[in-house]
Amino acid sequence: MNEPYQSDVVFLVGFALAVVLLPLVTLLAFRWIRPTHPGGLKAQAYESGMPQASAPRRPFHMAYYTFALIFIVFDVEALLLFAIAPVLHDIGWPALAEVGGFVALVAGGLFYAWRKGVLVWR
Amino acid sequence: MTPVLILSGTLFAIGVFGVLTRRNAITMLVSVEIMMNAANLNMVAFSRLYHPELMTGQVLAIFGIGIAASEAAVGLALILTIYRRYGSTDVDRADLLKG
Amino acid sequence: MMASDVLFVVFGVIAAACALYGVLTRYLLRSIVALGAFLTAVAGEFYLLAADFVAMVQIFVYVGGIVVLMLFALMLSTSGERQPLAGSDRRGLSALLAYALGGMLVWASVGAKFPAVLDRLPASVPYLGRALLGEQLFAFEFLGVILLAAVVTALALVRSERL
Amino acid sequence: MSTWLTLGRGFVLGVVAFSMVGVITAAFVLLERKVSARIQMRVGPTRTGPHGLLQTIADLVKLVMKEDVRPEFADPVAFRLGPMLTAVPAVLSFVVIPFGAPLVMRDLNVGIVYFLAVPGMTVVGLLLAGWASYDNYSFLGGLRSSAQFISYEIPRTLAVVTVVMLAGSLNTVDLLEAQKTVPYILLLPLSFAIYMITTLAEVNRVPFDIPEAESELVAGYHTEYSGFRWSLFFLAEYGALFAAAAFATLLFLGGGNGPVLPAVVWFVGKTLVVVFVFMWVRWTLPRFRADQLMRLAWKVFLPASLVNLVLAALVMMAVGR
Repeated sequence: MNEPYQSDVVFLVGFALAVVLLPLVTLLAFRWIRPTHPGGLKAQAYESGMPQASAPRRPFHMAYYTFALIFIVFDVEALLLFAIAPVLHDIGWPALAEVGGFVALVAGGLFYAWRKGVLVWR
Repeated sequence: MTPVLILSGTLFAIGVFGVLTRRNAITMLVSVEIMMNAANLNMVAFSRLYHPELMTGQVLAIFGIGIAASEAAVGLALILTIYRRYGSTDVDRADLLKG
Repeated sequence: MMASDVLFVVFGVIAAACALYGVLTRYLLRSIVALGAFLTAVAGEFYLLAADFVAMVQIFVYVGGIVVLMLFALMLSTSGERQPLAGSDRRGLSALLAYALGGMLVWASVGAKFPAVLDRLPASVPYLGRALLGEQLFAFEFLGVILLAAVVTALALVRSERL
Repeated sequence: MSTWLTLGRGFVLGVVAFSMVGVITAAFVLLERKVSARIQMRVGPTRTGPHGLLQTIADLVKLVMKEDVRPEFADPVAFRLGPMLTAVPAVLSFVVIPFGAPLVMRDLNVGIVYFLAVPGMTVVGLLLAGWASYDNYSFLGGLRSSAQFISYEIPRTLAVVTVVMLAGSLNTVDLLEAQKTVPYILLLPLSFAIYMITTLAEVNRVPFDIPEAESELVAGYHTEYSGFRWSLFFLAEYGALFAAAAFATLLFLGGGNGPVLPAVVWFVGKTLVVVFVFMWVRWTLPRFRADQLMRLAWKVFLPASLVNLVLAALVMMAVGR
């Protein structure tokens, strides 16, 4: 029953298992060798020798979010293009027009963002 | 087929539970994503049954993921706006309409 | 039980556990990370259900995109520590409702009869492209419109605030 | 029981891939130090072993022997997850790299999308690491690196789309077949340029190494990490560097195709040349500012990659594959 897909997953699971376990095992194995003296000055955050001036994790610049926002839209677009790209040549010109329309729509979003001055990093 | 449906039903119920109990907008969004994934799971599963070569279910699942992306983008923008205005992402605090 | 069934159950249990943890935990950040794990498990289910491309879309867009977006939003808003749950009475009622809904869905699916799945399903990639350009063209173009609308709306929302 | 066999095969190859990344990291660190030394008219490490060849081995031993320090306010779960989530995807992407036509760990149908999707998870790791450390430098570094990563991901992906369009397949082995006669660098020079430059940003190399701008951010998201956890970030960085170079070889340089020598030699040779170019660039160019970096991504590379996509599609339709 649909052998290739399932054996792909089985393989990937085995692979991922190895890749996750190996660093964990190394980390545990060397616990017996490496020194462990928690606390003291080294438990403080490193800020170039100064005491921490302000707490991190404070609300930050909105620009990060706007970029992430545009990113996700293009992310979806690029993925759909991956589905279409292999057959584009075989279907021919009408397909190209359809894809062109789609790309133009999404590029419109970029154009809008550009005009609004969102793409300037401040 | 039945195991898939049981799984997706369970996941959907978990999502509903999350939306109903959590008051934080971001966790509510997490719950909504869980529900959408339950739906996508069903679509992909059904895609195999009727005319698998037409890929209807899979296209719908991709469509759903695209919608989820747009929804997350707009939803989070809303949440951030609410946060900037009320200083919290708790939806009960954003009660401007209650007067 | 075949190996693939075992894997299906394993992924299913992981997905359900992560979903439950994500919904119950009081740490916002862990809730989002649990969502990421949940999404990866669901991607595994997609792959098992012969939808390899959809699985990749799931990883690419959801884990690499939406989860990142949520993390950004979290880091831009709250300090992200603990947060209160709703009152306990509400919680009991919600649990009941969710149980009822889930039970109904499960009950409906146990009774249903379905045709058998083909032994050899078509490879998804070329057919998916053809479907998107042929039968499902509307969905494809409509998604473009939705994405455009999403960008415009979200940007308008974010920009309306004095930053 | 073929299933157990597949699982075991996956596990063994996972161990192989992880060891490979370890060896690659050790070798590349040394190479990087030697190359940078030559470019700056120095000699680089010479003391440990002949010509300093054992230097990274010594460094490695030192690293695993070091204490695993965690700041007291750090989030314990996220602090542990961060390095894992950066290192694991980098190794996972090795699955689909075809070192020779039959020599691929697993020939996935959607190998190219897999290669682009899986390293995307790294961003989550960076953000978590930066956030968990409870340190201003780490937090800023994590945010900046992830912002940079996602900004350059889009043009890079769109550049790869053109290759897929020409090859007509998402499978990495098919891609090798398609380039038997002409490597795609000749057909898609613009895609190649975009891919190479955005890849530099993706693997955090100068001129795009804002996340590690020592003068502003100390060490970025891994400021608070030490010992083996810190070396996981290092493994991720060099693993991703090798994987990205291997993919450049596969997508544009014809992969293992070449006369006389076996495919593996050609593939690794071409990959090493690409890696050398990356290092060369790193030690030649100055660093961009954060705002220049983002402007470049969104106002230059993204439009350029869109235009490139449309052009490539038109030409392909008019001329044929």
